[in-house]
Formats: sequence, structure tokens, C-alpha cells
Amino acid sequence: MAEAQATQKPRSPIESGTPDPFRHLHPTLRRNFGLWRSHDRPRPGVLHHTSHTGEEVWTVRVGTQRQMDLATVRSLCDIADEYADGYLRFTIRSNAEITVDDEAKLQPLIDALQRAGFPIGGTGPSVTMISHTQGWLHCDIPATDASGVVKALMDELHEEFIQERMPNRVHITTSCCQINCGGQGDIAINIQHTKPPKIQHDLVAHVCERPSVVARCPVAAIRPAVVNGQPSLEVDESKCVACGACYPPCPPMQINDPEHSKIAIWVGGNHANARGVPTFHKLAVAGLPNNPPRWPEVAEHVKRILYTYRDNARDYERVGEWIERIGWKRFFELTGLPFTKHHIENWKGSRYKLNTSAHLRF
Amino acid sequence: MAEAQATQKPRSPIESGTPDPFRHLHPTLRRNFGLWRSHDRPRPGVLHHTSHTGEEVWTVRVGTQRQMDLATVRSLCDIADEYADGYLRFTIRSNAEITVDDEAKLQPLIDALQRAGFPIGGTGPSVTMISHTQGWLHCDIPATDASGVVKALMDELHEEFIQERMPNRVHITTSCCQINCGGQGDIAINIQHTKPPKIQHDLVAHVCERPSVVARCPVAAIRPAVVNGQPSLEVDESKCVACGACYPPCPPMQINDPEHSKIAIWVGGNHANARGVPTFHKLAVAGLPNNPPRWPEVAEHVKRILYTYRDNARDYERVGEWIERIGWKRFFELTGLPFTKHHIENWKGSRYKLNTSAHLRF
Amino acid sequence: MSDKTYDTPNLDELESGPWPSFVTGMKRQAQDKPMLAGVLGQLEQSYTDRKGYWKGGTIGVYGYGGGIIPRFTELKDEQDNPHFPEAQEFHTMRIIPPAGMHYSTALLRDICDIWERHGSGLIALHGQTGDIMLQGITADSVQACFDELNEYGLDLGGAGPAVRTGMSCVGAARCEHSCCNEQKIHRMLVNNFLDDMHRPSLPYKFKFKVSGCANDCMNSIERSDFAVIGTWRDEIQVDQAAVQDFVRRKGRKHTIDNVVTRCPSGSLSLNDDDTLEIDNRSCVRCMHCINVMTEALAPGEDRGVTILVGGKRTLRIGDLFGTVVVPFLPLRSEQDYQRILEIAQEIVEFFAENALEHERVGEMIERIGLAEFLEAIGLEADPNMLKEPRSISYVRTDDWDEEAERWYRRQQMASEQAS
Amino acid sequence: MSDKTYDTPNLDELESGPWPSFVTGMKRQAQDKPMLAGVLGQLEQSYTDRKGYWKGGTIGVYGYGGGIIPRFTELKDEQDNPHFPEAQEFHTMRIIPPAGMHYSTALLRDICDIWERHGSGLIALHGQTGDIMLQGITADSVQACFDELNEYGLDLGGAGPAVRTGMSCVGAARCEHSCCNEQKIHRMLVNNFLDDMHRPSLPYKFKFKVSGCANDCMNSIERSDFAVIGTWRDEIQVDQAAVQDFVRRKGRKHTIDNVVTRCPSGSLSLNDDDTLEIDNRSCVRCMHCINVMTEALAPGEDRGVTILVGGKRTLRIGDLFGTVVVPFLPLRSEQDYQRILEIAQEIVEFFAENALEHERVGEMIERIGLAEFLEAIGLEADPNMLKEPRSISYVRTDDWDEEAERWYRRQQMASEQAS
Ligand code: SRM
Ligand code: SRM
Ligand code: SRM
Ligand code: SRM
Ligand code: SF4
Ligand code: SF4
Ligand code: SF4
Ligand code: SF4
Ligand code: SF4
Ligand code: SF4
Ligand code: SF4
Ligand code: SF4
Repeated sequence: MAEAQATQKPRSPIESGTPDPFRHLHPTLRRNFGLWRSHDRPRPGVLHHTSHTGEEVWTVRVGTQRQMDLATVRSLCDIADEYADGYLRFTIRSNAEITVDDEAKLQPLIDALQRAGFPIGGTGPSVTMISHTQGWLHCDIPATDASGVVKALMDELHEEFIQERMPNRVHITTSCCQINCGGQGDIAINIQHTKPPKIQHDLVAHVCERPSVVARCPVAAIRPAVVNGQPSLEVDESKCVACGACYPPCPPMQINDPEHSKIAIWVGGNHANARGVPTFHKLAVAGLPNNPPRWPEVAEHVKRILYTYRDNARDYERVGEWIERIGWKRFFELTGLPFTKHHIENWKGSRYKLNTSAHLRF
Repeated sequence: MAEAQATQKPRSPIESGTPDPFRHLHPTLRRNFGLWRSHDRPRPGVLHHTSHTGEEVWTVRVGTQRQMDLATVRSLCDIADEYADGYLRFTIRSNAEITVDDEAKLQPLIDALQRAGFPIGGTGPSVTMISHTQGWLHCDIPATDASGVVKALMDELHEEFIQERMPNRVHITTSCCQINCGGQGDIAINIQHTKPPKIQHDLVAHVCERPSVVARCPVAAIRPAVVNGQPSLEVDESKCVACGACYPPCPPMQINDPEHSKIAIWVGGNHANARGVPTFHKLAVAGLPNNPPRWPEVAEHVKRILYTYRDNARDYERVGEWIERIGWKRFFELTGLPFTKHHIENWKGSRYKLNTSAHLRF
Repeated sequence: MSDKTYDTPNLDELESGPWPSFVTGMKRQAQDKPMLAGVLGQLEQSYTDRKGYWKGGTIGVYGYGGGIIPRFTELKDEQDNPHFPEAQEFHTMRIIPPAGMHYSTALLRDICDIWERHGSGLIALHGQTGDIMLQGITADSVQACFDELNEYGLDLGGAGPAVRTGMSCVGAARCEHSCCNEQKIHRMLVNNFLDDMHRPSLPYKFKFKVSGCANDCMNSIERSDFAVIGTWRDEIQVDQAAVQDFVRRKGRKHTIDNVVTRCPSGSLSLNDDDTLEIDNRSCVRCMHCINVMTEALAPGEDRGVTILVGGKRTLRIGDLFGTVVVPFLPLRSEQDYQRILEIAQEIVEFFAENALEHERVGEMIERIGLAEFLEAIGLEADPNMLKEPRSISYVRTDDWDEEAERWYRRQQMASEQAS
Repeated sequence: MSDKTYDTPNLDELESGPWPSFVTGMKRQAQDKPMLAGVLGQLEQSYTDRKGYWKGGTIGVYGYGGGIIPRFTELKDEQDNPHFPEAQEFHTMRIIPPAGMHYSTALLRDICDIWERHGSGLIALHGQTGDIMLQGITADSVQACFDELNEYGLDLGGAGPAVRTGMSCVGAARCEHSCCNEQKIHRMLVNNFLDDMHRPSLPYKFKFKVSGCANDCMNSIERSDFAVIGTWRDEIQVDQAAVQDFVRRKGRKHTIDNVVTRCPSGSLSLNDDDTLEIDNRSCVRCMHCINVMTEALAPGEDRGVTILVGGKRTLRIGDLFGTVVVPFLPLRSEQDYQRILEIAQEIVEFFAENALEHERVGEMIERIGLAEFLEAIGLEADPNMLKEPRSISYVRTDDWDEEAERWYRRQQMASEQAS
């Protein structure tokens, strides 16, 4: 078939870009576009929005596995057709949202979704779906899986998804290599390599553009070298920060290691501007084993941080705000996590991370 | 006499270091050392401290010119002897402080000081003495004077010294070159050169250790060079930030210029830990002329900033805290000072100075 | 092509538990689509070895240079025979969804049908950049699948050193906080850069994200090179009766502790009659009070957007947030909307010509300095772009007077415009 | 030596106005001391030309390598004759005052008398580093002047790449906030480094400053390489009756607006009975509430000091504040005081051996990293040393488990000690 196509002149693409969503909007949303007045949450997983026109809608937020088979997608469509006028959307966190414009339709919709096995929640002060990436399922550079990690964790956190009993919303992210497509989060679960790449010298010459590999290293630890008579690369291991940046442009720079690619948990990444300005996440704990299929050590640590937060934070405090108030010393005390020299940032411009004041908590 | 000395074996110094102040303390201070309980200010320039022992002292704060002739120092001694048991101290800002342990002695002391021409004030929410440096009077690298600038400004701010009508204390500093011995302050008045050094090439070889001059430049703008057959230095003028760091180790790198060495005013340097952590000062305005003997343009700008602060800040807000609350946009609006691209920091690690949030004031 | 299934004891562990299981879904799909059986086999191997087994390659459709993420198995025996022959190829097609990720079931079903015909049936809704990810197709089938999707009205998204698929929040469609037409801005921006999306030739990737307010539900400051965020310039709209009602229901202490003292700019004060006093000049438009008292408070009426440039994640110099380059752009007319596009065009053009290879726009700004960047793209420096002015005196202020003059002229123009 | 005075029209302008005039003082002094007439002449020239006319040189006293700041005039004619011959030399002697700058008038008068005999009579009280600056002496007279001062009990301060004269606040002598014996710490530190003060051979200068509380009246965090600041570890002492009295006098709103909402850590809450509730675990010991309600509040009783290292001004990499390296050192015994000295010795030694030429200790820490520095001087890393932990993942955590172990061991030891 590929050959057949190659002979006939291929078709030129229509560069249509991003489709207009208007005709895919529920008609009540369309009518009230830009006219919404306020909302409340009658129960976890349900948003109730009121318009200036007086119209109202109820939206049910539905957890999915993101990586879906056709039957799952179609079953969502079936439910949306039967109970909700044939419209749905997805959130940035791969939750589906199905909207009805009549309160009477709400409970039947919920019942149908629950019957089909979909969790309902993720609204308000809950733990919503973890944003995840490709991992071993599809990516060419992962040190761990993504869908599996998310499934394992969401099983553990299911109750926190379907209930709203956190001080504020909790956004968790995962990433399957240090590049971090998953982003920052209140709690971010990321790969942290601990050893420099092992170089497959025989492959470098064929596969890698050496100057661009050299250029990718943030600490200038890579030098061109000749190994066994072949052009290759060498790494100054004392400089290397094991970031893995050299690996995508040059797969023979094997950074992934079943044992030494560990998992680190970061906390306090906050991207809303509500109250404080957006903040980067900060290292909580590293050195956790990459332990499929259920990553129990990671789950244990995430829950420890999460429940310490739940039990100690004030309403509306996100994870980072809570820690800022009680201080990092107390964070490590309350969670029982170790504080190490690795928590001290030593990157360029990290001066601003140091405590240059007499503000101290004991 | 120098020669006479050179022949006889000179005396070895007694390395006594910092003298014990105890016997120079007023006896009431000595008795109550470490036992003070609280204080208040019965009037501007007077601190009234009460001890846990029940004893009380009144301290009068007295402005001086710092660079004093013997008669001035002795007249302070005379007054301290006659009215205050023969003790006095100096503050970090070159104010004298004279303490009495009987309220009845206070007014006579004040009267005597005022008769002798000493201003009384600098306590609480006032403008206290400006901390100053050497300038043309003594230093080998100054671009302006120090004592003269301070005198000129304190004349203008005299009323603010003797009264307490600021929102909080105001600490002003000056410095006569960009090295800034004077430190940071709520308002800091510093030299800001605008042109690279002019090199006296014929002198470099004799006077300067070229490698250490090269090493001093923060932007690596200096290279060794041969000029007119002599070893000298050259400056990449496009890189040079006119900081003057090369001048002390190499006086032929003439950085000072009667015209192009300008004055800049910085605001919001705050070193107490009260409320916020210590903060660096920030550029308010540059390009002011270095205009002896009274630097009227500088005085005008200082007063403009000072009175805008006085009229707009809340109680206890230091200059920097006030600006942080109202925002820099409004600071420039209220003071009428220009905001320029030069206010944008472009030094290493200056990323943290950028507004990476949707927090905005209009 | 074999039709067998493989033992997946590790993956099977992921079928239990309350959260929907991608393994169960993939197994179900594998009954029709052997490719997924092979993929599950390979994934099981990864779970055992703790190693990934895919490698990249180059695959495209006619006329485009990007949008497909090719994956070939690396699990082969000595004779180069794949351990899981069904999964020799497992490419992903990135398809752009409607802005805001709204679907009629008809659209979604049609996508499913086309995908069932050409691919594995595995769909990720959505990728972190906002694409529909159709995961699992062979090189052979890519063109036909694309043709069908494209005829239907869908297009490929970005990959490589290109403008990427954009994202916008639900915003005006269902959110009371929305201060702009997010979807319009989103489509205007992305759809004007389709050439840079489909024929990757920028120094590196470039992402647009649009959030209707400072809650930034699209993480645009963190995760996009060009973030557009709705805001307002006038006063917060207050329904004082609703405020009083809130205080009555929740209590004074609750109101003070959760609204007043949480205001980051100290702009709120609760009056004795339980109405709210707002210092709108100091308010930084953070949204908190409006979030909590959504019945009583709303953004002002003079609305527009803030533009921040340069967000990205870790590579090379550490994570960057976007930096404000346009504090406020009012959105009153079509022309105003066009102005956003003009600015984007200036920036992408300058980026294309001045960034180093594999350098994001944020890294470029850090390298050349914000002042230079603004100058280059013709935007005026503004105090709102800074947390605070410089503290370090290492700067050449030779042209202070001209720069000051420039500011005064601008101020005058602004005040003339206002009056 | 001529005996004339010079016209100083510019300087004369500085004789009017309410503030005491250094010009008037110097003119008066110049009647006895021609050197000052020359200095005024030269200064007038500087005022006219906007240029300085002093240059340095090398002058010392027997046995010491620093402490004198030499100044020679540069204003000479073609024949190398000085324009102001009386001011050919104008050297400054830096003399260390009693800690806290306390004087009996006897001491001050004696200094005046010695100085009158040997020098110009001009005294600056004090230099920014805390020295008595005796300004205006010829090279000839330096040794004799020093000998007399030294016999009397005074010593030269620091200059050059040396430990410098220290400073401490009035503190325990007259301030209710004092949490330590500032003068004792000050003298213990400086007087143990006199060799490094008098024989300059460090990479660069090194300054000690001591403040009795976080108000930091000595600007120690900004202006010293080694800052010692008093603080406490237990609870703020509260006299609730005095709190109620404060609220009665100043009003509730005043109290909330000026005390409660100004607490940087949200640790204060005013109870309904006008007593104050303090969350001492969250309190950051900023001093604000104690400053404002000095009658009612006082630092706790378990007192000690915080040590911060590395403050300095602009040269080379921009201003640095000191960084916490010892969050809390209790001061209960003589041994505890000695511990401060031990730490200082470790640091100065490490600085002497590891800093580059003309590199301050703060710059050295920035270059090698705080963790390395702590390791080298044998201090344990603590969260209180950071605003917040790292955000950038570029770090080698190979030895995570050992480092974690180390922390747990320390925690256990600490809790065993406590119990
Ligand atoms: C549906 C969604 C936008 C979309 O177009 O997809 C959305 C929708 C709403 N967000 Fe959001 N947010 C959504 C992702 C986010 C994100 C991004 C993310 O999840 O990665 C953020 C910023 C993340 C961060 O800060 O790290 C975000 C920060 C907020 C905030 C600020 C919260 C705070 O206090 O820090 C609010 C305000 C609030 O909660 O009242 C908000 C408020 C809302 C409201 C209440 C707006 C409204 O009035 O309708 C919506 C319902 C929220 C709820 O769950 O109760 N939304 N919101 C996203 C749902 C994700 C999900 O499935 O869980
Ligand atoms: C005498 C002196 C210490 C000395 O040993 O020399 C001193 C003495 C006192 N200081 Fe100070 N401070 C002195 C310089 C400083 C400095 C350093 C400086 O001036 O450069 C600072 C930090 C500067 C900065 O932040 O930039 C300083 C920051 C404070 C603060 C914090 C103020 C704030 O709110 O930010 C207080 C607390 C207060 O004012 O209640 C304080 C409080 C005090 C108290 C009230 C302490 C007390 O209870 O006795 C003393 C009287 C203050 C007054 O003037 O009303 N002192 N104080 C210094 C007087 C300088 C002068 O002549 O004006
Ligand atoms: C598929 C996706 C993860 C997912 O499962 O959702 C993804 C997958 C990859 N990302 Fe990503 N990134 C994805 C969203 C992101 C995001 C989030 C976003 O766009 O909001 C980020 C953080 C934001 C940013 O742009 O920095 C992100 C930051 C990166 C980076 C780091 C870029 C940097 O400058 O720091 C790389 C590395 C690179 O480009 O060299 C990268 C590279 C990659 C590559 C192409 C790895 C590679 O070099 O081969 C991955 C291909 C995986 C695959 O097999 O499909 N990906 N990547 C997301 C795109 C799907 C989509 O189109 O919707
Ligand atoms: C005299 C004095 C100013 C004054 O009138 O009070 C002063 C005067 C000089 N300072 Fe200073 N500094 C003086 C306190 C300071 C302070 C304040 C302090 O100690 O608290 C600082 C800021 C804090 C710091 O240490 O950074 C200070 C930061 C500097 C620097 C910048 C150091 C840096 O690393 O950034 C230099 C340049 C250098 O050392 O190369 C410097 C250099 C100088 C020199 C030696 C200039 C030179 O290279 O010839 C000046 C000699 C002037 C003279 O003619 O006497 N002076 N200098 C102060 C010392 C008097 C005393 O002993 O009491
Ligand atoms: S985080 Fe890394 S491994 Fe995971 S999808 Fe992104 S690039 Fe691939
Ligand atoms: S892993 Fe990172 S630090 Fe190490 S060589 Fe590769 S790019 Fe450089
Ligand atoms: S600020 Fe500069 S000119 Fe003034 S005394 Fe210090 S070193 Fe000399
Ligand atoms: S003035 Fe500063 S930047 Fe310019 S050459 Fe001298 S040291 Fe370098
Ligand atoms: S960003 Fe603002 S407007 Fe958009 S969905 Fe979130 S809260 Fe609503
Ligand atoms: S929007 Fe934010 S800054 Fe503005 S008043 Fe409300 S809470 Fe304060
Ligand atoms: S630093 Fe503290 S103890 Fe010392 S004088 Fe200032 S307020 Fe008093
Ligand atoms: S000392 Fe400072 S941080 Fe502690 S309670 Fe008082 S105001 Fe708050």
C-alpha cells in the first residue's frame, strides 16, 4: 500500500490548524459564552455554573486513564449521548467533563458514569488526576513508565480524588525522564539519575552529531574524543550532573540504568497566581527506587507528604504555601524526610536560595 | 626625628586589640548591663530606658559632623562632664549619645548641647545622620566628596532629624565611588560612572601589576596590551560597565571624570530583619550631576523621594516595604522619576528580578 | 504478522484497583489490534528490565515536516528479528483538537472510527501539549490516516523545532472568571503560525498557551514560550450585598482569615458593616478574593490580557517561568486582538533569527537581556515587567537623559490619550 | 612649612546651615595646624575641578603591616613642588575604640591630647568599619604617635587584606532587646585574630560584626564577613496585662494593622479579650512585634546567636548578604562562647587557604558552594540555612542514602541530648 501511494502524486494537506470549538460546545454553553456569573460545587466532582442570563449548567468531572482504548472513548460518548445531549470536553489533566443543563439530568448521568467504572471527582480541594507522560509505553528516552506510575498512584489516591478533603487543590505530576514533560506540581514525581552516562563508543560515530551533543551539556562535561580509533565522546564524570540532556541527541550516551536511575519527589510547584506568585517546585526527597509495577516506595512517600499537608495546612494553602508558613525545618520534621546537602542548590544564580536573614524557626 | 628613631631599636607594639568598654560605661549602664526591660521616647532625640532593677536612664542623641576638630570633641566632653557624669558613646552613624540617670539632668543637658550648636534628634521615625565616607578629603579614588555631600544634605534634612514624622526610621548612606564603603540604605546616594576608564598608558608599566588588574574586572573587559612600545592595558569599551574596580589597583586607569562620573540614588536597602528579610537597595534614578559645593540636584531628588514616602507609606513601613506594597509603577508615578531600560538588571542571576507572574498593578 | 498475546504478569498487577486501567483497555483493544499485543509484550519486558525499548526515526506525511513521533522496537534477537513482531512500529500521530478540547460526541466518534481503520485504536486524550495522540500506527498507514483525518477537518500538530499545538482554558465557555475570548486568541495565534508548525525550522520549539485569568489553569507561565493571560485594569466588581451575605454565612473570622489576610498586596479590609473595602490601586489581580467570593466579586470591566514570554522546563539552564513583556493589552476591538498576533509575529521572527540552535526563547532572553529583547521587538520597558529594579551598579548609563526623555514622552502621550 | 591659609569660596558655602560644619571645624583647627590649611586648600581645588588629588603609598609602624592609610598630595607643579606644601602628607591612623564605642570623657580627652601633639587634630568618630580615624599625620610622626597611644592602651585597627576592626551594638549595655553579650563576643573574636589584623596576609579583608538581636543595628548581615546576631529558641515572653494595656491605649484596629498583620510569618492573632496569641513554632524571630510592644513582649529566655557568613558590598559579583551557617548556638556557658570563636577560627583558616587573591569569603562560598563550605569547616547542613531547597535537578545524588543516614543519626543524637 505504501508503494502504491508512492507512485501516485500525494495529496497536499489542508492546513486547517486548530478547529473552531464552537460547534462542539453544548448549546447552553454556546448561548452563555462569556456570560457566566458564578459557580459552586454541589458535591465532589460536580461544578454548578450560573449565567448572567439565569441559565445554569452542571458539569461532572470524570477520571480517565488518558491512554484509552476505543471502547472506553466510545463508552464516554454513549453516556454523553444518552444523558447529556452529546457533548463532552477534556481538561488539561485528562479528566473528561460532561455538562448538563438541567439538574434532573445530573444524577442519572453520575449513575451511568459510575456504572461504567469511571471515578467522579477531581474538583475543588481534592487530588485531581496526575498529569503524565509517555514512559516505557512510547517514549525513546524514558527511565521509567508513566501510565503505570499514574495508575498505581491514582489507585492509592482514589479516595482523595472522589472526595474534597484537602486544604486546597492538589496537582500531582510525573515525568519519566529528567526532561520533565510532566511539568511542575504541588507534588512532582521525577526521574533523577545518579550516574553519568555509559557511552557505547562503537555507536557514537554513526548516530551522533558530536558538536551538538557537546553543546547540550549544561555543565560542559562532554568532550570529543577518539576511542578505539573511532571518533567518540568522553565525559568528565566529576563534572557530570547526570541530567541526561546528552541522551536524546545521542542515544549511545546511555543514561538510563535500572538501578541507578532513581526517583525524586519535589514539592511546592504552584502555577496559579492566586495569592502568591508562581513558584518552582523544591526537592523533598530523592533516591527512591524505580520499582514497577506499583512503585510502592513512591506511593508511600507521596502519601506521607500529602497527609502531612492535609493535617497541618490552613484552608486555601497550597502545598508550597503551607511549607513556606511552617518553614522547611518543620516540613522535614513533620514528614520525617531527611534533609541533606543535596537540598542546597548549587546551580548558577542559586544565591537567592540561601537564607540571608535572621529569620529562623526552631 | 624619624632618623633618630631609626637608629634606636624600635619598641614592639602591645597587641591589645579592642579595649574593654566596661570602665567607659556610665555606672548606671554598668549596673544594669543585660537587665534592660523596655524603652520609650519622651521626645525626638531622647531615649528613655527602664531596667528590671527599676533604674532608668535618659539618652540624648546628638548630631555631629563626624570629621571633627579637637574643639568640637572637647566641647562634647565638657558637656558630658558637666551634665552627665563624664560618659558618652557614638552610634554606628556618628551620632553621639549622652546618658543621664536622673530625669532632672535631661533638660539642662539638652539646653547645653543646643547652646553649643548640636542638633538633637535622629531617634525613632526620623531621618538620622547620613553614614558617610572619605571623598575628596582623604581617599585616593573618590569621584566626589563625602563630608560635603553629607553636610549639604543634613542642612536640608535638619527638620527631619530633629522631628519624628516619618513612617519609620530613614537610613541614608552616601559613597564617593562605586565601591561603596557607605553601604546600602533606605536611600543610598552613590557615584555611578558612565564612561570607561581613560588609560594613562605611560604610567601603567610602572604602577600596575597587570595580571591583578585584569583579574579585578567583573566583566573581563581588560586585556594586557603593548601601547607605544610599553606594556600597558586595553579596555573593551563595549563590555566595560564603568564600575571603576580597575582603578584602585591601577590608578592610571582613570575612571573619575568631572563630567561623566554621575550620581545615582538607590532606594529600599533595608538591613533589619524586622518584618521582611534584609533587602538590597534598588535603582531609583541615575544621571544626576556631581555638583559641589551643595549638590542641589541630589538634594532635590532625595527630598522628592523622602516626602513621597512620608506622605504615602503606612506606619512602620520602611521605604522598601512601602514601594513593595504600592508597586514600582506607582513609585515612579508618584515621584515623577523616569523608568528606563537601565532599571532592568542584566547581571548574572538577575532572572529573579523579572516579573514572572500575572501580579500586576495598573 | 503473528496474532498471539503475551504473558504480562507485571502489567496484570495494574488491572486491579479502583482507577481505570490502561492495561485492561489495551488488552481489550489487543483482541482486534495485534500491534497492541506486541506493545504490551514489550512493555512487560520494560517492567521486568526497567528499561525502555523504543527508538526514534523519521516519518512524515507529504507536505509536512513534523507531527508524527516514530517509534521502532529495539528488542530484537541476533538475527535482527523483533521479539514482538507486531510491535515493530508504533508511531504516534499528534492531532490538534478543537480549542479548549471541546467535542461533540460525533467528532469524537468519527475520530475513533478513522483511527480504528488505520491505527491501533489507542488514543491519549490529551498529550501534555494538548494534542490528541493517536498512538500506534505503521509507517505504511500514516499518509492514508492523515489524509482521511485532514479531509475530515483535522490537522497534524507540532513536533520538533516548530511552533507547537496550543492550549486554552475552558474560559468564557464555562467559567465566570474569564477576562477574554481564550479560544479566539488561541486559534488566532496558532493558526497564523501553521507554516512554522508544519515545516519545523525554528531554532527550537515554541508553544502558545492562553488562560482567561490569573488562575492560569493552562500553566501557561510555566509551560509556554508565549503565555496570554486575561486580566483587568479598572476596579474589581463588588456586589456588597453578596459580600454581606457571605460574611453572614461564613462568619467574620472566617472571612478575615481566608480572604482579607490572604490578599498578597494588603488591599482588602473588612468594614464594620461587613462590606469589603478594596484598594484597587495596590491590588495585583491575583484572583484569590474573587475565587473565594465568586458570588460577590468579579474582575473589572476594562479587560484585556497580559503577555509573558519564555516559560519552559529544565533543560540547559533550569526551569524558566515566562516574563511579563506586555503588562496590559486592552481587548476592545478586533484590532486589539490583532495586536496580540503582531507581537507574537515579532517575537517568533526575532527568535527564529537570533536564538542559538536548541535554544528556547526564554533562554535567549536570559542570554541577551530583557532590555535588548524589548528593544528588538519594539516593546517599551515598564516597571510591571520587574519584581524590582536593579540592585547591581554594573551598568552603563551613558544615555540616561535620552532614556529618561523617552519615558517622559511616553507618559505624556499616555496621558494625552487618556484625556 | 608655610603658615598661610587659602581662599576656599566653595567650602565656605558649607559653613552656613543648621548642621555642624566640618569646614568650620577644620578652619578653626587650621589655626593651630597648618596641615589642615593645606588640606582645605587642596579640597577647595577638588571642589573646583571635581577631582580627587590624593594618592596612596606605604607607611607603617614597627612590628605591624597595616593600620595606617597613607596619603600624599598629587597637586604639584612642574618642578614637583606641591601646590599646598602643608598638605604634602595627610595620613590616617585607624585606632580601635572600646567595643560598643563607649567612652569616658577621660579616654576621649586623652586621645585628643595625644593626637594634638602628633597630628592634625582632625578626628572622625567613627569610620564605617568602626575605627577612630585620626586623620592627618606625617610619616615622621606616625611611630611616636602610635607608641604613645599604644602605651596608653590603644591599638591600631586593620587595613589591607586583614581581619578588620569589629563592631558591636550598644546591646546589653542599654537595650532591652539584647540576646547576648555583644561586647564580649566582639572582643573575643577580634582580639583572637590580632595577628591576622596587624600582619595582613589573608586573601582579602575579613570583618566581624555583632548585633544583639535581629534588628541588626550593626548592619552585620550586609556589611560583615562574619555576622553574629542574638536570638532565642523558646517562646516570646508575654506580659498579657501589658498587651491589654497596649490595646486599650492604642486601639484594636491600630493593634491589628500595626502588629498582627505585619507579622511576616502569620504567627499572631489578637484574642477577643485583647490578649495576644503567638504561634511560636512559626515565628521567625523577626523582632517586629517586640519592637512595637516593647512593654509587653520580650525575646524568650533560651537565648543564643545565629552566625551568618559572607556579607560584603559590590566589587566583582555584586553585593552579598551573609548566609546562615549556624542557625542557633545556645549561650549558656563560657564554653558556648568559645564555640563561636572555634567556628570563626575554622572559617578564617579555610578562607586563608582557599580563597583566591582579593576574594571575600562570601564570594568564595558562592564559588565553591555552601555545601562544600560547610563540609570543609565541619558544620552540618540545616534547612534554616536556606530560603528553600533546590529547584533544579542538576545534582549528583549518588550518595543519597548515606546523606539521609547522616541526617537521621543527627536527629537521633539531638533527641537523645534533649531527653
Ligand atoms: C477544567 C480546568 C481548566 C481546563 O480548561 O481544563 C479548570 C477549571 C477550573 N479551575 Fe483551574 N482548572 C484546571 C486546571 C488548573 C490548573 C492546571 C493544572 O491542573 O495543572 C491550575 C494551576 C495549577 C497550579 O497552580 O499549579 C488551576 C488553578 C486554579 C485556581 C487557583 C488555585 C489556587 O488557589 O492556587 C483556581 C481558583 C479556585 O480554585 O478557586 C481555579 C479555578 C477553576 C474553576 C473553579 C474556574 C471556574 O470558576 O469554573 C474551574 C473548576 C475548578 C474545580 O476543579 O473545582 N483553577 N486550575 C482544569 C481542570 C484540571 C483537572 O482536570 O483537574
Ligand atoms: C544606637 C544604635 C545602635 C548602636 O549601637 O549604635 C541603635 C539603637 C537602637 N535601635 Fe537600631 N540603632 C542603630 C542603628 C540601626 C541600624 C543601622 C544603621 O543605622 O545603619 C539599623 C538597621 C538599618 C536598616 O535596616 O537598614 C537599625 C534597625 C533597628 C530597628 C529595625 C527598624 C525597622 O523597623 O526596620 C529597630 C526596631 C525599632 O525601631 O523599633 C531598632 C531599634 C533600636 C532601639 C530602639 C533599641 C532599643 O530598644 O534601645 C535603639 C534606639 C533606636 C532609636 O533611634 O529610636 N533598630 N538600627 C544605632 C543608632 C544609629 C543612629 O545614630 O541613628
Ligand atoms: C508526548 C508528550 C508527553 C505526553 O505523553 O503528554 C511529550 C513527549 C516528549 N517530549 Fe515533551 N512531551 C510533551 C509535552 C511537553 C511539555 C508540556 C507542555 O507542552 O505543556 C513540556 C514542558 C514545557 C516545555 O516546553 O518546556 C515538555 C518538555 C520537553 C522537553 C524539554 C524542553 C526544554 O526546553 O526544557 C523535551 C526535550 C527536547 O525537546 O529536546 C521534550 C521532548 C519530548 C520527546 C520528543 C522526547 C524525545 O526527545 O524523543 C518526547 C516524545 C515522547 C513520545 O514518545 O511521544 N519535551 N514536553 C507531550 C506532548 C504531547 C502533545 O503534543 O500533546
Ligand atoms: C575609611 C572608610 C570610609 C569611611 O570614611 O568611613 C573606608 C575607606 C576606604 N575603603 Fe572601604 N572604607 C570603610 C569602610 C568600608 C565598609 C563598611 C564596613 O566596614 O562596615 C565597606 C562595606 C563592607 C565591605 O567590607 O564590603 C567598605 C568597602 C570597601 C571596598 C569593597 C570591598 C568589597 O569586597 O566589595 C573596598 C575596595 C577594596 O577593598 O578593594 C574598600 C576600600 C577602601 C579604601 C581603602 C580605598 C582604597 O582602595 O584606597 C578607602 C580608604 C579611604 C581613606 O582614604 O581612608 N572599601 N569599606 C571606612 C573604614 C574606616 C574604618 O576603619 O572604620
Ligand atoms: S518525560 Fe522524558 S521520557 Fe517521559 S515522555 Fe517526556 S521526554 Fe519522554
Ligand atoms: S548527563 Fe548531563 S551533565 Fe552528564 S554528560 Fe550528559 S549532558 Fe552532561
Ligand atoms: S566609597 Fe570609594 S572613594 Fe569613598 S572612601 Fe570608600 S573607597 Fe574611597
Ligand atoms: S571600569 Fe570596571 S568594567 Fe570597566 S574595565 Fe575597569 S574594571 Fe572592567
Ligand atoms: S484560567 Fe481563569 S478563566 Fe480560565 S478556566 Fe481557569 S479560572 Fe477560568
Ligand atoms: S485580587 Fe488578589 S490582590 Fe486583588 S484584592 Fe483580591 S486578593 Fe488582593
Ligand atoms: S541590634 Fe538589637 S540588641 Fe543591638 S542595639 Fe539594636 S535593637 Fe538593641
Ligand atoms: S517576632 Fe516577628 S515573626 Fe515572631 S511573632 Fe513577632 S512579628 Fe511575628
